Amino acid sequence: MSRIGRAFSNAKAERRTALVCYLMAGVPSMPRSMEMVMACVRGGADVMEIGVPFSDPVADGPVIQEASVKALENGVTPRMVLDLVRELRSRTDVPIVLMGYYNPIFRFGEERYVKECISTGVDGLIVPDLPLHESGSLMKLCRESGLDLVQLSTPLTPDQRAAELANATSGFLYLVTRPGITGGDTGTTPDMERQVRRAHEANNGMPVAAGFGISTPEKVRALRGMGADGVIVGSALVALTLDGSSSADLEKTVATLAEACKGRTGEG
Amino acid sequence: MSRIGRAFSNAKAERRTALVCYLMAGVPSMPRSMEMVMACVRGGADVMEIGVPFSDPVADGPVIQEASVKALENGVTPRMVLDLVRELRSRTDVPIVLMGYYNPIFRFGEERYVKECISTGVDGLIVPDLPLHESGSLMKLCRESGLDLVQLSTPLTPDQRAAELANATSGFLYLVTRPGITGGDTGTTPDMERQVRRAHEANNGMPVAAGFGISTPEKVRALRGMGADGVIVGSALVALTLDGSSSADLEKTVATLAEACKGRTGEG
Amino acid sequence: MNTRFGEYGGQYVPEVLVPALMELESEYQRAKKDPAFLKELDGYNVNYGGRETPLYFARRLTERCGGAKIYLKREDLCHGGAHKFNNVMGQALLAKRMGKERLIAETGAGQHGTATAMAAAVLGMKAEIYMGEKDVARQRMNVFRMKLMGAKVHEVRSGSKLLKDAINEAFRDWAASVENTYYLLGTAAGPHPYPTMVRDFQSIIGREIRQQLIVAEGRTPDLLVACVGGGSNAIGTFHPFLDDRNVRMLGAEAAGEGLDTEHHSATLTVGEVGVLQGCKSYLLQDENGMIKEAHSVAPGLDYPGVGPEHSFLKDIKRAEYVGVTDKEALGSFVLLSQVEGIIPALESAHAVHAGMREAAKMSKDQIVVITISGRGDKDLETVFDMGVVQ
Amino acid sequence: MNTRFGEYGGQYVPEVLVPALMELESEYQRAKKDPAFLKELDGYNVNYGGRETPLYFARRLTERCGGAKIYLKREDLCHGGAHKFNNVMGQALLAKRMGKERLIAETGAGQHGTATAMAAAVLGMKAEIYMGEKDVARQRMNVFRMKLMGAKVHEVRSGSKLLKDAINEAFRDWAASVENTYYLLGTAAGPHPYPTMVRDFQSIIGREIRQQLIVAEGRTPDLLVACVGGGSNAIGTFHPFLDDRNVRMLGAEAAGEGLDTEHHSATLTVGEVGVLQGCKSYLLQDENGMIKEAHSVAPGLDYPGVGPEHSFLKDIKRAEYVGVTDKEALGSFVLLSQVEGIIPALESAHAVHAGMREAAKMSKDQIVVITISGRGDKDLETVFDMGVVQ
Ligand SMILES: Cc1ncc(COP(=O)(O)O)c(C=O)c1O
Ligand SMILES: Cc1ncc(COP(=O)(O)O)c(C=O)c1O
Repeated sequence: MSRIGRAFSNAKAERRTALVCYLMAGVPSMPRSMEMVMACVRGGADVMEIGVPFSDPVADGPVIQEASVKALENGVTPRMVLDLVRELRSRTDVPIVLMGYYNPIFRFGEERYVKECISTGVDGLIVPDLPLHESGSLMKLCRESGLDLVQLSTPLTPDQRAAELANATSGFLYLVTRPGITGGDTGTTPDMERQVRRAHEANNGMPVAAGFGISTPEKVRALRGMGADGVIVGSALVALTLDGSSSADLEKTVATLAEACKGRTGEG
Repeated sequence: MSRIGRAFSNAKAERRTALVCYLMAGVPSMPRSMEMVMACVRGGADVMEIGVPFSDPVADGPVIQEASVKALENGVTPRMVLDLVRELRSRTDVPIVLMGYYNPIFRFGEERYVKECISTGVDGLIVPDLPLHESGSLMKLCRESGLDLVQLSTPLTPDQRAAELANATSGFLYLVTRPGITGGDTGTTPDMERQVRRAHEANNGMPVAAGFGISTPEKVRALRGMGADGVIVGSALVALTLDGSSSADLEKTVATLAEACKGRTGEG
Repeated sequence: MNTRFGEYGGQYVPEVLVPALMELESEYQRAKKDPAFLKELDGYNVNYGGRETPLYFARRLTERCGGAKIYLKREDLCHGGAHKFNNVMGQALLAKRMGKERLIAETGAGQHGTATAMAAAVLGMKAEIYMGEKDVARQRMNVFRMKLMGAKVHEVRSGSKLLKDAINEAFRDWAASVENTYYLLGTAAGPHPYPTMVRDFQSIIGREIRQQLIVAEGRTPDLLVACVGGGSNAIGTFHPFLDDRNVRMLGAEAAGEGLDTEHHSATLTVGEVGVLQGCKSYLLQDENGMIKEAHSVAPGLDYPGVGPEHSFLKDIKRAEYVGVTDKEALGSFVLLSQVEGIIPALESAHAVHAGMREAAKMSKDQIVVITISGRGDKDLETVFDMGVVQ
Repeated sequence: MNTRFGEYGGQYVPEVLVPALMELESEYQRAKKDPAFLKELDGYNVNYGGRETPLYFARRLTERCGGAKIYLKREDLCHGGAHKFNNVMGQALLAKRMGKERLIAETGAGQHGTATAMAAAVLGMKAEIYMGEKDVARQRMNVFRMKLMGAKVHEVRSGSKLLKDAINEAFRDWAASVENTYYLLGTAAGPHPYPTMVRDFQSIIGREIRQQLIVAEGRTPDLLVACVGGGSNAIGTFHPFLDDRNVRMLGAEAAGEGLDTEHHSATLTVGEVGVLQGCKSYLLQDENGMIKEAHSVAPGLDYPGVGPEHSFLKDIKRAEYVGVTDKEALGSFVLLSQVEGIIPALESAHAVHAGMREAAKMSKDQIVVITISGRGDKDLETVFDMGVVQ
């Protein structure tokens, strides 16, 4: 089982919903990235998702777009993100997933990218513009080297394809809470429960983590109540790295969310 | 013989070229019009041509256009021009030709217009946008009441039509020195001689007066040399009524031109 | 050739132009019977001008009016963006045939000037365009189009500094240059033979309507509607149907700020007979026969005269003419844009308004054809500045 | 349906859009075999759009070049003023068939946005257009045209605030609205099935060229030339001739201020393979795979990607691609205006330059067809401000 898989099963064993925290590498600055990631870890993140900035983040809402721009202005490259992971590895064992668009990977070279991921200590990849049917070669490389390639499933995904995605993903299945892009406010769809169920039915061993627009403990609890094995919090945390908040503020926010991951379910 | 005819034959008897002077009625102002006309008469004009202003003087160059605008701004109407003639008649016997476009005549009513012309003492009409083949009804009315309707002939007029014009005109034939509009500087065409000749050949009794762009004694002498029975000076005189010159200045200019009408021919 | 339509028309021009008009008349008479000329013109119409233009059934506009079926004759799709093309191409080829190397033309909105510049360019001739100073200022882009195509633009500062004065200036130029110059008049007015010749060249509009409607509906229309500035697109639309007594005809004039104001161009509706720029026709004039300034939000309708054949058709009641105000025209400008995705020229918007008003009163099995004389791109700035949208 | 052209193309989109693309693909497959759909589209093409557009023999341009005969395919005469019409009408009818009531589209110069607004108006649908803030500022009149026809225009303030960013924003809208919204992409790029579908709708250009040239010359052309932004007018011109091995094809890209500068849009000539906005193709990108800003005086060529089929045609050497600089394009913009009275779009002026250069090298019995993708009225302000004329 991969480090990611273990993080989910540990959480489950502790009757917690796993907390996946997203930050953009190099925001507010490359030196402070490390501090921000560590704040999340101290706050209780089970998995860290680290964004690799791209010029055209088509699946992202305003907050993560702004973070991308900031990161690129700070000169962040895929290479530098890998170096950041290498450094993190000297401080934490938390599973690390790189979230980044396909072109920089393609440009880096899929094979070289996967190799570097492994060697720096990356555990998994999320490539938001690489749907299952386009991910053949990258998936093969990931499988061969033990890197998790996380697939996304959405409320619009037909049942059969949802099952395929649940089976094809590794690490966990990323359940998108609603049609749209990252960030913003989601009234979590009641349909979510059905989505979690169909994913579990298709691949019972695979953890299911819900993301997009999850910003408050209430929403975390709601998703917990719907049976999600994990929740992914992105824009809400990235916003703190953009608005001048300290790493202590970030840690506190993460801690509150982490608390919600253990609490009674069904509220909010 | 009409008053106009007599003016030409008197001049001929005196071995002079008849001098036809054009002024725009109501320029520089209605009251001063009289004074300006009388200056021309004193300077030696054999025939006075008085312009009736029109909003769209399509056959006229910049100077007469400006004079039209000025006259209209001064509120001059065809009625007022007729009244001016009536007043003039108490002071001079000089033949008076009204030069004006067709629409105001049409609007006034051809019949009424001709009647008023006769009763106020007008001797002839020039209607620059009423060519022979459109002047049927007006010509009939003029003939019936003894008003001269002057036709124009140009260097582009074919021989046959030139002959028709020479025969159809009354008072005199207006020979246009060159294709174009009034005013400006004309190098008098050598062709002028031929034009005068063909007019005389067609209608030997009819005086031929040349006009358009005649502004200097030299040009007058040149035309005299080509056999013209009269010369028509327009823009050069109108310009003086626009530029603030006094009636004395105008009289002096006319006198110089009148002098040229008697001089030796062939110069300039 | 008959120089008049009833009492209207004629050749009220300075003598110096008479020989040129006679030459033009006889050359035109020959050309219009010369298969080579007609074939060449047809070639340019089809391959260069984009004819035939569609006769488009405006389904949504029809539903909106709830009466007769409305078809739109799409002269807006002609090369250059207006029906002006039809006339210009015909006359320019005639000029070429006559051996003239220089074209002069007047323009108000700049549409006819642009079309003339275009024809001069494609035939390798020189073009000089007269345009009132006020029009130059408000039609900056059309001035640039003309210059871009190599034409020279003369700003006319005389008179009201508008279309009428540009025509005067063009006549003055022509009087001096008539031996090597062709005056390419832009509408079915002016001295004979222009009204007849321009009407003939524009009659391709009505001839196409007839054929296209036969194909689409198997019959002739019940009503033809077109806007009337000088009257060329309207007469081109109407003329081929004059003998069809069951086809009604409606010309839409610019009522500007209202027929009861001094600001309109409704020559036929409220003008009086007179003589201007070569022909006898209805005119806007004062009691002394001085020509009045015309007004319309549509620069192409901004003319105090009208083609003589319309005066005749009005008198014999073969066609009707109505005024459409600036405001009504602006309303149909926006409406046609939103309902059919066709932005009409402001001129054509007058016809749209009049046509819709009639269609609404007619039954569903009747057919109205409205000629869209040009596209509205040239008017966007005007309409934009008026704050009509947003 | 094959989603790729060689290695290029594909469907690189967020998972949420995958079902919609699959639905689109199957609906399109059905529609293109449905005679009722094809008839309806043909009806709009002919009666509303003004097709077919002429294939015009440019006599004076040919003489000027002194080589091959040059024909111009006149997409500038399409309703709206550009070839964009062909694609928009096809997709809008498809959207209607799919029961979508809302169209969204990106636009750069505003041409595709205008065409989309127009199609939405005539079909009674809603349109919302995404346009970069910088483009909104420099294409004021096209923004007004869209609003006039009832479309909503969203100013995009993200990224470079240009076309590419408008596309991103349209994708973001679509991801959230995909159930009731149709994304009407404006060029032969993006995820499958857009490149194939847009190419099919634009292929009417090449099909007409083939037929018209058979009539005019009894044969196929020796060379086809078209400008390449996203590549839709070029692929529409080329595609029907791909199997005619004796027909050469040349795409003109924007070399902007020069291929040796950072300011150009010559994706195929100097770009490198990558993945952007749904497809794999040549791109302008830096060594880290970040997309670069494109530059061209022609706003419609100002795109750092290109349709995948062109990447394929380049690799297999079936078509050639050359860069034409801003300056060269401006030169042919003026030249074509003056020699043929046709003011081309600045985009099309790139093709004119490339086509003339080739024609000059060819023999007099050879034939070059240049596609004039649109008219230049939209560019007058730009060219005017540059002081190119006078
Ligand atoms: C688009 C358009 N329609 C109509 C007119 C009016 O002219 P006419 O009445 O001669 O058709 C003009 C004149 O410029 C015009 O540009
Ligand atoms: C007139 C014109 N030509 C060409 C293009 C380039 O697009 P494409 O390469 O898809 O034909 C555009 C795009 O806006 C355009 O407006």
